[in-house]
Amino acid sequence: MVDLPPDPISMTIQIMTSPLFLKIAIFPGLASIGIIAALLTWLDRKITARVQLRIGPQYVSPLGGILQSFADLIKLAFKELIIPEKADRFFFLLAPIFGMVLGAGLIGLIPFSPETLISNLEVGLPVFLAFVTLSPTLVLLAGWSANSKYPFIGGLRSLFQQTGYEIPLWLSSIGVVMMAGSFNLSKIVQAQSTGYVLFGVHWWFIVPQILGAIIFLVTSVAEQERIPFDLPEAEPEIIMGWQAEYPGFLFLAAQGAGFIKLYAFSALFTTIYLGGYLGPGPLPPLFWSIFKTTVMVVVVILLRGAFGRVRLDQLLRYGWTLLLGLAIANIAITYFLIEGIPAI
Amino acid sequence: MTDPAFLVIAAATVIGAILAIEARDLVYGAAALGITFLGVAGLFILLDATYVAAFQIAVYIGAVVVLILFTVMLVGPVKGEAPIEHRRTSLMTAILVSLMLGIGGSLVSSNAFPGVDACGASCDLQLLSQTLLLGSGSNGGYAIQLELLSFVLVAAVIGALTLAKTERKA
Amino acid sequence: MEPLSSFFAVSIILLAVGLFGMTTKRSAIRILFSVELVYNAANLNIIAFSRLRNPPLITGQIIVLFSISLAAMEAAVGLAIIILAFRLNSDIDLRKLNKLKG
Amino acid sequence: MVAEGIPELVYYLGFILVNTIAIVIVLILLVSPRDRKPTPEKRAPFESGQIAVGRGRTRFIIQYYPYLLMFVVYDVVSMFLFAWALNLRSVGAAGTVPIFIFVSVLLFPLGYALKLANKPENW
Repeated sequence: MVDLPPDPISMTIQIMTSPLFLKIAIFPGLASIGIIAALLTWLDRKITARVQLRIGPQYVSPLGGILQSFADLIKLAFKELIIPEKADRFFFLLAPIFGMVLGAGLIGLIPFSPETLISNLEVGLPVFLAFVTLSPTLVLLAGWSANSKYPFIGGLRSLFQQTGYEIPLWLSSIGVVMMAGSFNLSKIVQAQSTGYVLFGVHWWFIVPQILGAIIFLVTSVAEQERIPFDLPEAEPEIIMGWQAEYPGFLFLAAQGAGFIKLYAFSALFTTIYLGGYLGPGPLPPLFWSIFKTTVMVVVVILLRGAFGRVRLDQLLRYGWTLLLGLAIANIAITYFLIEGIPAI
Repeated sequence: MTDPAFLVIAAATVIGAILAIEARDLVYGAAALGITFLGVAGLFILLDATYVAAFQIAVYIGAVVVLILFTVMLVGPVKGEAPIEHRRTSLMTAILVSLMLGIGGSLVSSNAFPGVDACGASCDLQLLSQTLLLGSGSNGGYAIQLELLSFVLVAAVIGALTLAKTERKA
Repeated sequence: MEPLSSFFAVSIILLAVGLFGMTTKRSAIRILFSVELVYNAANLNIIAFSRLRNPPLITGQIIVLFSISLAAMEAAVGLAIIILAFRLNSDIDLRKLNKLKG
Repeated sequence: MVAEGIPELVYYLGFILVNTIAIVIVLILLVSPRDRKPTPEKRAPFESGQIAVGRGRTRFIIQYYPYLLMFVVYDVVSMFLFAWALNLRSVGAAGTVPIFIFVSVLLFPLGYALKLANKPENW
């Protein structure tokens, strides 16, 4: 018997409709990441405008200019790509693209529902945080490659800021690992349905880990370089910092990477503190995870309207004294919550 | 049968190592070194040591590569390294390297070591911290070594800080 | 699955490249790169040998955790020395750092 | 039979690979027409609209170098803490004491680093 050669068209259809391919290509994978980054750009501009008593984008489409960022995308894509003289072309082009890939890679670890996840790694949380550690390297290389003064200052600021706030971020998420007893993000969500009991009710980890959650939120805003921690791209001081020399599409890539990071950190906060896809009522799990992620995104955007910018020395001193001390205190509190206070 | 994942990761590791030594610009060298570290982390994963791989990514690529890049950028462009002068050194190195490669080749060709079986539940992550802190069986754990490590870290950091700061002229 | 000898081969190549760099390069940073490569070769070898038994020896993984920590600190001290040398000599070519020579 | 978690990892690496390819293709498709012979004025660095003077990679910040060193140390510390936290319930107090000593010993260099970094005349 001779094996028939597989029909290429039917095989393609079979691959294209397989659940894994759909997940990678549509949700939570590529297509949704691109669209969500564009929508978050619009949401960011709109909410900030409302906070500052402005209107914000309104002309493109009847729905409050919701298509504004797509119009910007087309505009920026057709701008001329000017690479400055003496710039290091390889790293100049690579850094924003790789930043986007890194952000999208973070999304691949988040469980949006029991089925809607790309990878269920047993070491999910450390891998997420280890990937976040790569981003100061990229920003430093981007600032260095432009061979211009303001981008280089921005890159160095970003290096000190992101490395300094990395440590409280890790230490605050250790509290979650202690309560859940697992690194796997799906198992952490599951642990919240049967986890911490107070007054006869199961609580999400934000209740026993409230201190850790606050530290996590503050440090994740610093990792995303948003106001009040946007020193590496401070517009009035160093004119967008490490992004100053980027032309057209590369600027879009650098900005988009920032918004993908906002999305990924909000989704991670939802997953480890707010019970992920768990929720009351008959609504599907996917609804709950998207709803909570949106709430977190709005909270982070509102911070931008509410605060000013700190100085670099203040930022680093707060990070290495106050936040680090609180994170260690949080670990101690969590230890006593789990093990009980030892009798002396 | 060679695993294609292994081939890709091993090739990236070796090419990164060669570039790290031979790239003209030190910044490129540091980036290539980062690729080597990432490749070694991938090989750890293929050997079922996932936590060690995460440790490698966090410490080597997150911290060491950043520190190296910082120093390279501080030092600035090096004025072109002079070629090797001592013929004896290069000859010695060539002999050494070819010897190593010969051993490596014979290792691969002979099936001295069997393929690794997947370890399943015995590669449990929990086992790692259990063994690290409490030990297993006759082994008493690594608590003493952990404390010694902390003293080494303290000594190294204070030494590095004292070296790098400038003395104010009185 | 991949035979362990392939992993040993990668480790040996890393070691050879590292030794080559250490003996032939003059820039201090380049030599530091070589040292890191040799560290990585050793770590890879330890992990591969710990897989020789089934179930694997977890001790091998723990030794590598310590080894990585020590390598990180070695890099920190080495880079501090390089910064100092650059301040004093404005050069990091090891053959020009000969002020102690009588 | 492969170990649990390995196929997941292959999916994940595949996902990152697909991402890279997709973003690069989008970039190539969208990349705009280039000026073949840009004038020197066009290629000059922007530098907030002023004429660039001197080398581009100056203005180095070294005052916060101690924080960078502390990052290396605390990276190691937090990875060991992760290993401890994973298995807290079975390790118990006997395993917590060494970790506690480990962390508290490493608070001393942090104090020294803070003291150095807050004095600009040291750098």
